Amino acid sequence: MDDLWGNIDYAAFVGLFCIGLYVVVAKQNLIKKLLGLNIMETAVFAFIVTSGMVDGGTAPIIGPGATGPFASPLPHALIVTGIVVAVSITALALSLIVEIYRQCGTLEADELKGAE
Amino acid sequence: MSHWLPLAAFVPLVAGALTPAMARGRPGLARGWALAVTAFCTFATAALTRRVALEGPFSYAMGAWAAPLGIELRFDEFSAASLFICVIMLLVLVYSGPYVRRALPATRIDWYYSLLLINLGGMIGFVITGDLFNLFVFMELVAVSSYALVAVGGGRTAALAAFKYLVAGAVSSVLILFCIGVLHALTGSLNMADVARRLATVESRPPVLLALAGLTAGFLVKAGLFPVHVWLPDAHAIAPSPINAVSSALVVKLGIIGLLRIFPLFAAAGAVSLAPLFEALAWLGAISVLAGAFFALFQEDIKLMLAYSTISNIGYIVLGLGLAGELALTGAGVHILNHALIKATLFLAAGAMIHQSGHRTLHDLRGIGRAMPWTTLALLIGALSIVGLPPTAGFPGKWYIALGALESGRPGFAVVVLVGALIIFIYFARMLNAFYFRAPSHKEMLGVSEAPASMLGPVLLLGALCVLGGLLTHWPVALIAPAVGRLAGGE
Amino acid sequence: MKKPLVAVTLAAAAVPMLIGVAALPRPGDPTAPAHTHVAAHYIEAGARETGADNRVTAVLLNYRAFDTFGEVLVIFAALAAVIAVRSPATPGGRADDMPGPGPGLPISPVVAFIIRLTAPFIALFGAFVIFRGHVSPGGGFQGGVILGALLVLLSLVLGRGAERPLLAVPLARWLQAAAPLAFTGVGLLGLALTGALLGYPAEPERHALRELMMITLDVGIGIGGAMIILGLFLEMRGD
Amino acid sequence: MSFACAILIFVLGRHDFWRAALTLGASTVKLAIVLSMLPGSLAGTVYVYELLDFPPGIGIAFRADGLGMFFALVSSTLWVVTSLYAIGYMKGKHARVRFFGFFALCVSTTVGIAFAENLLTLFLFYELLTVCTYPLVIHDETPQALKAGRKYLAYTLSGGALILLGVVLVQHLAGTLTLSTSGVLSPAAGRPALLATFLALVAGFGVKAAIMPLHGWLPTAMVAPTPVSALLHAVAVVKAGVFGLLRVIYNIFGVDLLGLLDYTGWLALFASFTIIAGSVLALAQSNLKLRLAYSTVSQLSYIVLAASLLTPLAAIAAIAHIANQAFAKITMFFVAGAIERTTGRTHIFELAGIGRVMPWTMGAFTIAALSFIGIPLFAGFVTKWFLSLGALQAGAWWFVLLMVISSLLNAAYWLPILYLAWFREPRGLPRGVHEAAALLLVPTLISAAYVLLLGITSRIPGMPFSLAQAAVRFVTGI
Amino acid sequence: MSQAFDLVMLALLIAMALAVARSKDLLAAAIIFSGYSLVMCLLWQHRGAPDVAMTEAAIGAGVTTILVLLAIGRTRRREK
Repeated sequence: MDDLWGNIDYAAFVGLFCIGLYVVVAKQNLIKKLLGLNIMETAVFAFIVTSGMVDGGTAPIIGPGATGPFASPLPHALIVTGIVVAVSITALALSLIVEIYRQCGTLEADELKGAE
Repeated sequence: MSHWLPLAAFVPLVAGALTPAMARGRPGLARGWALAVTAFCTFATAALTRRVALEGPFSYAMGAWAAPLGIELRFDEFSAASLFICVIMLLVLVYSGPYVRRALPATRIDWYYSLLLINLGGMIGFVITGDLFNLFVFMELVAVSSYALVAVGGGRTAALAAFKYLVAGAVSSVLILFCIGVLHALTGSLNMADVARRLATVESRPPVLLALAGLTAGFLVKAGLFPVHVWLPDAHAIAPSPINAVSSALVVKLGIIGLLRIFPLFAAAGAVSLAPLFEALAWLGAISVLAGAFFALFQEDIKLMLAYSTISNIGYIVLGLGLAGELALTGAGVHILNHALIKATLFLAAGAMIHQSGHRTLHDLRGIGRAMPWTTLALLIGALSIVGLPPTAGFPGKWYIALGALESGRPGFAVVVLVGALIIFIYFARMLNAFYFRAPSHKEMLGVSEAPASMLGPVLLLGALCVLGGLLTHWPVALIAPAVGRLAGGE
Repeated sequence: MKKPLVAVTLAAAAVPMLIGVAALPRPGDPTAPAHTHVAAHYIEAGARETGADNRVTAVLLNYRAFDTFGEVLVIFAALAAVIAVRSPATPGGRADDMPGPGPGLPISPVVAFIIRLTAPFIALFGAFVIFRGHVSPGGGFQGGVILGALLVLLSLVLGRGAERPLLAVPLARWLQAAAPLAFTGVGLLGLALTGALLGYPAEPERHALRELMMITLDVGIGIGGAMIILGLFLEMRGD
Repeated sequence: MSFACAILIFVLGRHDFWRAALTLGASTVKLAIVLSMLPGSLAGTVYVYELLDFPPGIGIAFRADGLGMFFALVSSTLWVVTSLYAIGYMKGKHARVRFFGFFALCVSTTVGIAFAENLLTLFLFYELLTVCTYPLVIHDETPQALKAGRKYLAYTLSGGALILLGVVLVQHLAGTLTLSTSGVLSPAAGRPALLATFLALVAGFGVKAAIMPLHGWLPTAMVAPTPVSALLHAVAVVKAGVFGLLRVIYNIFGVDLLGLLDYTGWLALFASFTIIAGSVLALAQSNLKLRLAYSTVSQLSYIVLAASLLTPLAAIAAIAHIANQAFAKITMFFVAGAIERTTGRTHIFELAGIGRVMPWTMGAFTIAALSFIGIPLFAGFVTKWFLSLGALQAGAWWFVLLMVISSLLNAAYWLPILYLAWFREPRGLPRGVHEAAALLLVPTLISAAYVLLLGITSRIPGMPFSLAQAAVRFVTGI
Repeated sequence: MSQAFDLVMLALLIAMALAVARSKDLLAAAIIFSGYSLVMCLLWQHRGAPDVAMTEAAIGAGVTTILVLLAIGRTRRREK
């Protein structure tokens, strides 16, 4: 338990991840599911960014004369990429949602199952 | 350094991005362009495969940055799957010509080819990369283009099927990314070989276990194994037929190749043992073999039937991985390649039937064997292969997996392999019955004409490859033998 | 899904994850592997090896440029996907069968005025973010998104059709592919100069060239990003 | 060889004449090829031909040893005869291209089975045979035929799966699949594993060999056209099952190992039960073809029984009976088909006096029936004689008793037919019914002549019986 | 200060995520999600990741929200 308290940040992100997962699996509305997916994604991003944090560190922008410690740039670069991937998926999902609504007139997964 | 390696992934991706700009409103040009690019990739991957056969695995440092700093591309024996990917994609492109002309609005065709090329580039990148995060990026590239291609044909449920696929795929991707993050936090590296080395000294067990379990679960969802397969049947049955061939033959295999990539990471890790995981995989695979085949029995829609058979065959491969002996792994490896050929044959042939006749259930398609003899012949060969009748391509995989089950002293799994094959035989017998021996349900069925040459050609060629793939089994077996040895020896 | 199943799924996810992350190195611990291995090299030698003060940019455009290449294609694929899955425009007007409220977020005249007023400054800021990416926070993507947001805002303010000249299609499609094009140019140049795809010349006398190559990538990503964001927006709005 | 012919048939088959010529030509050429190999084979040469190295270590390879030669000879001889008959029988029926195409395929797979060098090749052709016969069984495409086809597939495919399991087990235990005279398995593998292998292989091949209780498909499959029934029962399918069993007993396990293991006692028990029960069931049938079918079930078990005795004399009986039963049974089927085609009658009670109208046809039937009963000078007697000797050699006197009972039962169900046909007045036959058409009659007579020949010439060297003896030498090394 | 600030931020994030999950009004959920993204930005900025924060502000809070709003505009606003 001490470990978990020491890593309370990580625990919080796991919490966010699970809230997102809950929305994805338990909510019927497709847009809601998508928001849940985004919550999961940001939770993971936050987790990875945090793993690059360093005590008393600053941003890894190291001009002449800057002094450390610096946060690790690698997770940051990954997450910039990750965010772009996430928005791509969101955009595609939204256009699918619009299509589904146009064809079926509803966005509730349980009603769609009947409409299939 | 051989530049074929990065270019094999780089070229189709750039070409995919340029397709809409170059070939705006000119479907013929878009197709020609895509064909040319894919032909280039086929050539490149063939050269690479030849090299790996002669010299063993080799690497390429992107941007000349040595391994842990930059991204390492690594072409090993399993990467030879890229050659199969290219060949099948080439045939799918040839086949797509007449298909999309009827099935898609003209304004979408260039985007369709663009997405296919991006899909191709993503798959090649996925199998050749030696870097965990790069693997994730290519996985997403494949995923985004696949989601879209599933829905590209339109139709009432296509968007819904694609959305389901997207949610399942995205959740698994997030999980995989999370685990990559855990591995990075543990080792500070993303290069696979480097991570494997550094994991050996990591002492705390729970995170390593978490990463292993999470990655495995994530890739199993991508592969469409039984309990987590729910997205697969719809996505594979509703999409346009050429896309079925790509997604069922190739895209789901990436989940398996992902597994093959991550196991070596943990092989040297002192903190975890892979044995319980393999045990679980064997059971999951066996269940999937039977469940997939069982569900397939009850499908009337020919494409749904094929989709469930994919679940069953993925089960075979996972079973082979789980048994983890040298023979079983050989079986799994060979089946990854051969199932791609078989499933592409089946989906393209079925697609040609649906395209020509406008019907898609077994009942409606009765008597089509007489109207489209060549297509049905190819379908027949594919069916015999998927059952695993020697000497077709489906046989060696099952043979080695069954031997592997005995080798590891678990004959029960060998029985599963055979029972699965038997069930598959039953539903393909149903299919052939309908095509050849039942009186047509629709009078006009006998007037249906054979598919146009550019659809028939790929179908027949793939049918021939199904037989050749079986006859020339020693070639892939010899090719992947070193990789299998490493994998089996590393436990 | 049934409630118990949801609970089981959540528990199956949460419990192992909590146990797992609890045993990770404490965040912020400078001796954690995440800081001592590759990252240390980036921080220590990054300026020498890439010329970028902003090490994130150094990683994005230099050490791991191939990831970034994949990333620009992902968002391009998203655009292609969105275009490919939308149903064809119905003749005689757009999406007549669409139930529900029409599109549009009504914008008050005051806001519109403010947007018009600030547009040049936003554009300047976006360009700044793109070009200064290697010495300060920012880079191609961030700047591109800012520009893209600006275009979106302008299209909202100026009304439908205002973006037409910009999207006078053949050109737009080339611009949407700007990022992969930039990568091709820079990548092949690197291949010619260093013998590795996406390599950068390291000799001191070629530092200017190296900087130019990175800025080219940034600009390409920026233009491509902005155009794709605009394209996504227009598609979603239903034009 | 006949594979190529099958393809030609599919391609050229639109023309009646070419199809007939091809079928006949190919069957004759094939017989000639097999015959040309005969002298060498008798002299002890073994022809080996490796087709390709399929999965590493296990090739698809052919080898013509004595037993294989024997089986190939029987089936290619019968192919010629059956082809001739089928051309006559199928005249004017539908889908003849498909029929003859698959017919040729069946025979080529049968020869493939005969010449298989290893168990995998054997299995491959065995499964192909299943696939090829399926279209023949359901040829009529009636719901009944389709149902029979389904049953046939269900049985044989389950059997095939079991065989594959056995093949995998053999590969695992022995490391090789090559058939050898002394067997490839050794006692070192342990009893449970050996038992599993034996069960899998025997049950698998037993399906096609129609050992009870695995015989269910056979009577149902009688809905097929008569040449197909002939093919199923006399030549290809059931004999393939029996042949597989012989291979398993002699070449995979080997006589010595089985002698150690005493599994064959159980097999013999099953076979004995089948002999009796099959005969009893045959008695109960009134449809001629069904009676023939149950008689087949019973007769096949002679072979299995003989093989499971594991003595040299019994082995001779087993192999010789492959030929004896094949020729006699095919004769009977030809007759049944000829009667059905000519008069439309299928039931035994309708056959009164038919011998007067169709003397030649019924004459052939009589020869075959007498052979089955085991009258000396006819082929069936030879089998029973050696089987009895073999049983005595094995010290199992009660099998001799079994033989006697079975002969009596045979007599009980064949003799009434003969009586009806010859000694009763024809009733209700339409006028103008005469002898069957020449194309139907000639093959019938040829095969009947063979039955006589097989019995009479059993002591003359160079004739089939001596070949069987040669085969035994090859197979068992005794 | 850092520790307290972090804890407040984390609590805020969880609260907002729960609000997104509970809200029946999709428009409200989308706006709250946008706020959630902005809080995430602040957290990252605070942890020495200005690049990521900037990207998230522009894309996560900006573009994503706008796209979701457009989609809601073309479908329906309330969840059943």
